[in-house]
Amino acid sequence: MTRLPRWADLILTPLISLALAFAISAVVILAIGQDPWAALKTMVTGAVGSSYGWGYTLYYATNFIFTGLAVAVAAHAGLFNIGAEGQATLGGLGVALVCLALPWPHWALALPAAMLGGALFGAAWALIPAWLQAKRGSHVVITTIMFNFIAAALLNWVLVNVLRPPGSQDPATANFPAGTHLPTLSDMAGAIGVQWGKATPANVSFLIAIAACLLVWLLIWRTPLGYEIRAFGKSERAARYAGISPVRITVVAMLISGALAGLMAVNNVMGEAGRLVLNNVEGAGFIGIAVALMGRNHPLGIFLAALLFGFLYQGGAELALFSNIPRELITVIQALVILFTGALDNMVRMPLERLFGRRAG
Amino acid sequence: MTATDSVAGRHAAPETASVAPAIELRGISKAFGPVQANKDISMTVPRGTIHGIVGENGAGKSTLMSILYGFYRPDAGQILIGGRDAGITDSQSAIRAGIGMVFQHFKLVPNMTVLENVILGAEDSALLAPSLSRARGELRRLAEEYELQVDPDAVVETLSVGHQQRVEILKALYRHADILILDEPTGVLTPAEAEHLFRILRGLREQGKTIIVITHKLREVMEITDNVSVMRRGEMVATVRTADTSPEQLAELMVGRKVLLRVDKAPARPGAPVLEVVRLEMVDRTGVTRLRGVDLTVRAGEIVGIAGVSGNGQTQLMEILGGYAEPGARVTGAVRMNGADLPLTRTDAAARRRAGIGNIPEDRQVEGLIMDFSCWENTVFGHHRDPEYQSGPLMDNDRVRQRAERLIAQFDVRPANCHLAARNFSGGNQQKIVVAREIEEKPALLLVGQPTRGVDIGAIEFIHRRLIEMRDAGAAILLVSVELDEIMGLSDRIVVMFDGRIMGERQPDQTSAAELGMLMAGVEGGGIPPAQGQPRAHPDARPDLAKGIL
Amino acid sequence: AADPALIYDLGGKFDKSFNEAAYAGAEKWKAETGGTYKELEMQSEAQREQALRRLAETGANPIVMTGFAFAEVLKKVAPDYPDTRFVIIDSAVEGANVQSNLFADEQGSYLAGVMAGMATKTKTVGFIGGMDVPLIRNFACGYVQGVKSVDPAIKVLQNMTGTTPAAWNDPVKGGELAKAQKAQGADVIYAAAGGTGIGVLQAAADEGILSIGVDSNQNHLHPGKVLTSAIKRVDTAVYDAFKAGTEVEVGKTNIWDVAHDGVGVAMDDNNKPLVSDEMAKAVEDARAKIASGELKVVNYNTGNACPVQ
Amino acid sequence: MDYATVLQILDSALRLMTPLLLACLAGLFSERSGIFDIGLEGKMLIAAFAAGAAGALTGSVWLGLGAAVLASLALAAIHGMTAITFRGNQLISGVAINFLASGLTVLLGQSWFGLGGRTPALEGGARFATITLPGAEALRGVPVVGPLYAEVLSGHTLPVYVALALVPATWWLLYRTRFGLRLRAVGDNPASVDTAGVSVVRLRWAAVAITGVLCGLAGAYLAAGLSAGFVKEMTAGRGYIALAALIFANWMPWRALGATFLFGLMEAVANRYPEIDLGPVTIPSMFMSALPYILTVIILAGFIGRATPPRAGGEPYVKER
Ligand SMILES: Nc1ncnc2c1ncn2[C@@H]1O[C@H](COP(=O)(O)OP(=O)(O)OP(=O)(O)O)[C@@H](O)[C@H]1O
Ligand SMILES: Nc1ncnc2c1ncn2[C@@H]1O[C@H](COP(=O)(O)OP(=O)(O)OP(=O)(O)O)[C@@H](O)[C@H]1O
Ligand SMILES: [Mg+2]
Ligand SMILES: [Mg+2]
Repeated sequence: MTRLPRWADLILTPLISLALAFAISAVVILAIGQDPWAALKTMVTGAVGSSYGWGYTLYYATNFIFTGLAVAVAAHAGLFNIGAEGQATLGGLGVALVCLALPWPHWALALPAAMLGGALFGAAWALIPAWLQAKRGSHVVITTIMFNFIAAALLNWVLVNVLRPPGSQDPATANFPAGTHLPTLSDMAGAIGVQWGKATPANVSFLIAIAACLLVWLLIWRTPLGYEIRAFGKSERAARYAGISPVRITVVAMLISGALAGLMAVNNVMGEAGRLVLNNVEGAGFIGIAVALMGRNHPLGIFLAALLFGFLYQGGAELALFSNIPRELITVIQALVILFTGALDNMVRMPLERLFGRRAG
Repeated sequence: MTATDSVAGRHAAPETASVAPAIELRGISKAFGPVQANKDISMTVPRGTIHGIVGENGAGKSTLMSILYGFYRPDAGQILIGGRDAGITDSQSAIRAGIGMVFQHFKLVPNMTVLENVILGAEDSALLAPSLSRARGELRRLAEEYELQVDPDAVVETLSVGHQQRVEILKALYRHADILILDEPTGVLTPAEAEHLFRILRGLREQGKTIIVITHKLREVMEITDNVSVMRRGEMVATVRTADTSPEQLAELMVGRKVLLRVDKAPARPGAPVLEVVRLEMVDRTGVTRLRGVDLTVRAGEIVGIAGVSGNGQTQLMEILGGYAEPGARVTGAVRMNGADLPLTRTDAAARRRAGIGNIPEDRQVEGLIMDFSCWENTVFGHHRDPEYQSGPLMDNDRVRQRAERLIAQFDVRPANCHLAARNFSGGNQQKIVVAREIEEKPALLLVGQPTRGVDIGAIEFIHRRLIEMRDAGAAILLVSVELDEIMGLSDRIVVMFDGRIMGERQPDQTSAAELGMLMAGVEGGGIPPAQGQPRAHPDARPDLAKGIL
Repeated sequence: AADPALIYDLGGKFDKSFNEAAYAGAEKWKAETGGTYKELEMQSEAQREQALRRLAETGANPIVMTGFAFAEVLKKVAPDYPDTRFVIIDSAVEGANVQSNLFADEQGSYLAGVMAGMATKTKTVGFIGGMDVPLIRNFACGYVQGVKSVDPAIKVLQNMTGTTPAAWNDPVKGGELAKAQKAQGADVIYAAAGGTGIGVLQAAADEGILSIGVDSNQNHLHPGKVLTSAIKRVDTAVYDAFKAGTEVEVGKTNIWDVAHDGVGVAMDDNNKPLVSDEMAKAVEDARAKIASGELKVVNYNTGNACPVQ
Repeated sequence: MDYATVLQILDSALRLMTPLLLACLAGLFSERSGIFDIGLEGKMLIAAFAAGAAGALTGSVWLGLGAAVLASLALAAIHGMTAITFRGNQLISGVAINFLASGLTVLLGQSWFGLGGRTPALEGGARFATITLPGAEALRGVPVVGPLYAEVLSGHTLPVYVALALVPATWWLLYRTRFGLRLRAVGDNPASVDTAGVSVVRLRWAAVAITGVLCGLAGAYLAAGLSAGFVKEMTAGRGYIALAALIFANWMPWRALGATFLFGLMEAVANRYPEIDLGPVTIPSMFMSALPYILTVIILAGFIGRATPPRAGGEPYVKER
């Protein structure tokens, strides 16, 4: 088989796939009688045309970095974790419990504790599917889907029956104490004397997400555990031969994956809402799949892809605000991006290989 | 004058028969991406003959036959059946042209019955019932005519490989095949089963059918074929009459140079027992008993060879010793390493490595290597947790790479580029990477499974020499191979396994392939004394080959 | 002048119910004044804050939002935009630039209960709520009080559709619940369930029993088969706010009760054949008594419990 | 619990089972051919939308059904293209299809009807009519069996009966016909089919197409049978439940009936008893609504029976690497 040059494999293929996805999205916009060019302009100015737009774009991107990393770590172990959604949901619960447990004096104290809470709960939610996959061979794809539903029901029950303040109509927790409020990126810019944005939810979690990218990169490509995860992901038989326990790697990889998904809650629950509401994950777990696919499971790729999806999300919100195009357009674009970059990869790759093959010889 | 030159110009059909040849291939070429599997191949097979095809692994034999069967489409070339262009574009048209093929890896649906497998694709009508009853009668007839008995209602996965092969042959005959292609049919058979197969093939030839057999075993070629074609690196280098050639000449043709068909080694000087296996039993997760009380000792400085048809428990034995038995299996008995008991439950291949057990696995591509990892990453596979490759919590990749480069040079791995992914090396070089890794760790006990499967003769020589060197340096080596010749050439002691039991132990210089073959088939005590051998003039009676590696 | 803005809650603009009533109010203002307004539909809980901020940023004023779920977010956002006026419906939020609107849902439901109690022949009526929250329990509670005022022996079957916002939008489940209640003998079913209620009304019409709509006048959905609708003048609230524009009164809470025509039951041509004179009179009596304070309908939220079941 | 309640629950279970059963059988065809399909949800959703839209525009349930089947087939074609033609990842393709349906239905619905993704309510001929089975009224009086026949079996819409009839039909097709033999073979070992001279690609396309048709019917039933019109996300996870039922059923038709009936029954019971009061504890409604998912996990854990999927399932058939 003609192997594509590395750059073509890593950059050209996803870019062409992306272009195809956007081209078809434009057709969809035309089909509903709208102007794709105007839509694009709205999205671009809304998402990256102002510090306000950036604030939201980066906020969404932070969510997607966490879930994208979560999906990627599992993917390196050959596990398709569709459950980042549920794990992030539970992570939210963990963060909320930590934030509500104590009258935190300062966010710098609350943040590590909340991170731990979110990561633990997210990991715990990944544990059962992981264990079932490792021990009983239950397909992790199906079990994690089921666990998404169960997580939604569980959160619902907790919010309605346990954490809802008396008299409140809202299935939501009380507001977190002031000591848990994370500094936003604009606060931080302000602290170093730069006027940047205001009242946007992008917060210090964005830096944590970047750190997570770095750590995941180290984990996967520089540690023995990462070596084992990748080896197991390529061949379970070979892993066993090498003394890599499939049970251990499946469980560990899913725990790390779940923990990363759970960490997302630091951004959306602690950093943005300041309380735990229903459906706070907003599908970020599913977007994580697309992000990981587009980013080729590499932290740098994930970071870039998360920015793209953050842009789509924020641009989509602006679109809903300033045009007659419903927000669901974004769902369609996401679907097309997932389809072309993830599933129809070969459609782009095959002709490219032929092209490069001809050039090579 | 090279061997190739000596047979050049013999491409012409060995017999100029008045009737058109059954098969004529003209200028067949086929590339898989950059791999040119077949290059401008022409070949003629006269009607009613058995035609052998030999060649090293990867020479393109299977590809050529798959093209004949319409499974692959050739990039160029023409296929004539009975003198006419048969228009073979897919398997459907090949079947219509009267061609049947038994693939190296059977193409059966494991959870369907024999009957269903036979009619698949050759049903008479949209409803199954009539086809099934017709096939039942037809199978009965074929069974009687060709000694092809098999229970039509048995589910295929419950059949032995020998019977599965019969199903494949029946499939072809049911479709009225006049031309039958068999790809390495004896690799998985006991000598007795192989003998049975040859009887069937001769019977088919009597009926005027044309048969092509791909094989690696030169003695089989000598035994049953009328003509033989030799392939090398995608090209057809010669077609000769079997009666006019010899195994040595065929080997030369295959490799392109003279080959040494024997292993030179000094007598062993066994020391203290390193590995002791006591009454080892194993029941796998599906409840099948795989090992039935295996007793075995391997001493320092000796090579113990385990002969046996694959599937008789050797794999399970090696996996248990290596610490990676299939999860869910029940293992009892004892395994001692230098006198200390090794745990049998909660096994862990890493712990076994730390205990000094090295392991060259049976299947390098599925077990021994991660095909997508670079060569250098593969050179620490299984040893990646050794403290010497760590720096702090991270892996010391520079160090691993330096070591990999040294190993590549030492073991002559080609291409000498440690950054290439394992899958980009040929089979022989992949095996060298595994051997280098395991030998380099200087284990006290080395488990070796099928070390030369799919490896060319040059590499075989190299690997064999390394194993003997290790033995001479005092390592204990347990060798599993389905190649009797390899077992006989390398081992200091030979044990034969059948159905999870040790059938007996023999000294290599006091036994024969025939005797081992009987033991491998489960005949207690080996039956025939070595001196008598097989009644027919069997190639293994020749001393050079009995100790050889082909 | 700045355009007003309207944000709908999760059920969506066209839920034929609560949100649609708000939409109707805005459209009425638009038709009368020829003005334009911005509108936004919520897709998820987490978007609320962004929606509020974005609208405030773009200078919309006043910003009207439907649904109690905005309360918490509004508390946070309102102080950041002191020049913008916010109007929230179905919740009370304190703030110098916030106007709150509460509806006496229990009173409208009481009237609907009176009609149901009089219309039932099987002495069994049903209630199907949307999401299980105190707001909806208040609807149920008022309804039960009304039914029991006719005859304490009448049985009231109660089901909630769910506990997530999806419960506002599940007509299939609504239909099945209605069929289940019918099988248990109910012949009048009150649906306070947003979009889910459409399924309830549909199933009731299919099964040949009566239903009661909610929030908007839903009598026309199945003429002659919807007994009445417990309407809630969200449209008026929105209309008033839009009309007042940037001068909308803030720092106060409007109570929309029977006395202020904030809640009531819908009487029109569609349900005329179903409403006997006697029934009409009973409803009118109850209405008057509640308005005058003579009859006190218990609000579920005051004690977090309902006096009758 | 009295008999009338039991009947009512069974009646409701039968209705709620129908979309699950249709989707489950749809998945059975695809997965038996070796193509995993987690896009059942999306296909059902777009079919429901098409049925709602076409039904509302034309007033004919048959045109609605036709549109539903076509829409579902279109998504099935995308899946076939990725899984068969371009040998892509079938799971990812399924995820994408679910997203696509979820977005497109609202996008198109909003632009055509302006009802926020909802379609106008279907009335009269735009909905499936209920069918009274012969003798239902006459037999009603017969004790025990009579009401069972008249109330539970009779009085459903066409898709319910079609779904029930499809169970034996699928069994027959799978185990008694040439097509079925080949379909089972191609899911377990496509190479066996290929070397037998039968086109793997054609077989798999046929299976994927059948999946499309059945999902179309399931979606149409949701919009024009169970309810009267399309509402966004109205499939509400039924595609996933159908998938779980398929695993539970071990990819066999009769067991699919059992599994989907069980899930239908659970939903019916949860509707009827949103909270189950067990004296000291009350099982909350959230638990009841999550029960199918919990049960699926338990089933998958092998406590009830180990599932063995078609061996070649999920893997593209690649001849030349
Ligand atoms: N499907 C395929 N895709 C890509 N390359 C292939 C494929 N099949 C065979 N090859 C390559 O073509 C070459 C010839 O392979 P082939 O299987 O014909 O050899 P062979 O002579 O039958 O070997 P063996 O003795 O191992 O059976 C090898 O290099 C092999 O790797
Ligand atoms: N399936 C494949 N895909 C891509 N490349 C392949 C494939 N199989 C073989 N090759 C390439 O083709 C070349 C020849 O491989 P092959 O296995 O035929 O070697 P070989 O002749 O058997 O050599 P050796 O004796 O070392 O085993 C190798 O360099 C390998 O990289
Ligand atoms: Mg071969
Ligand atoms: Mg080779």
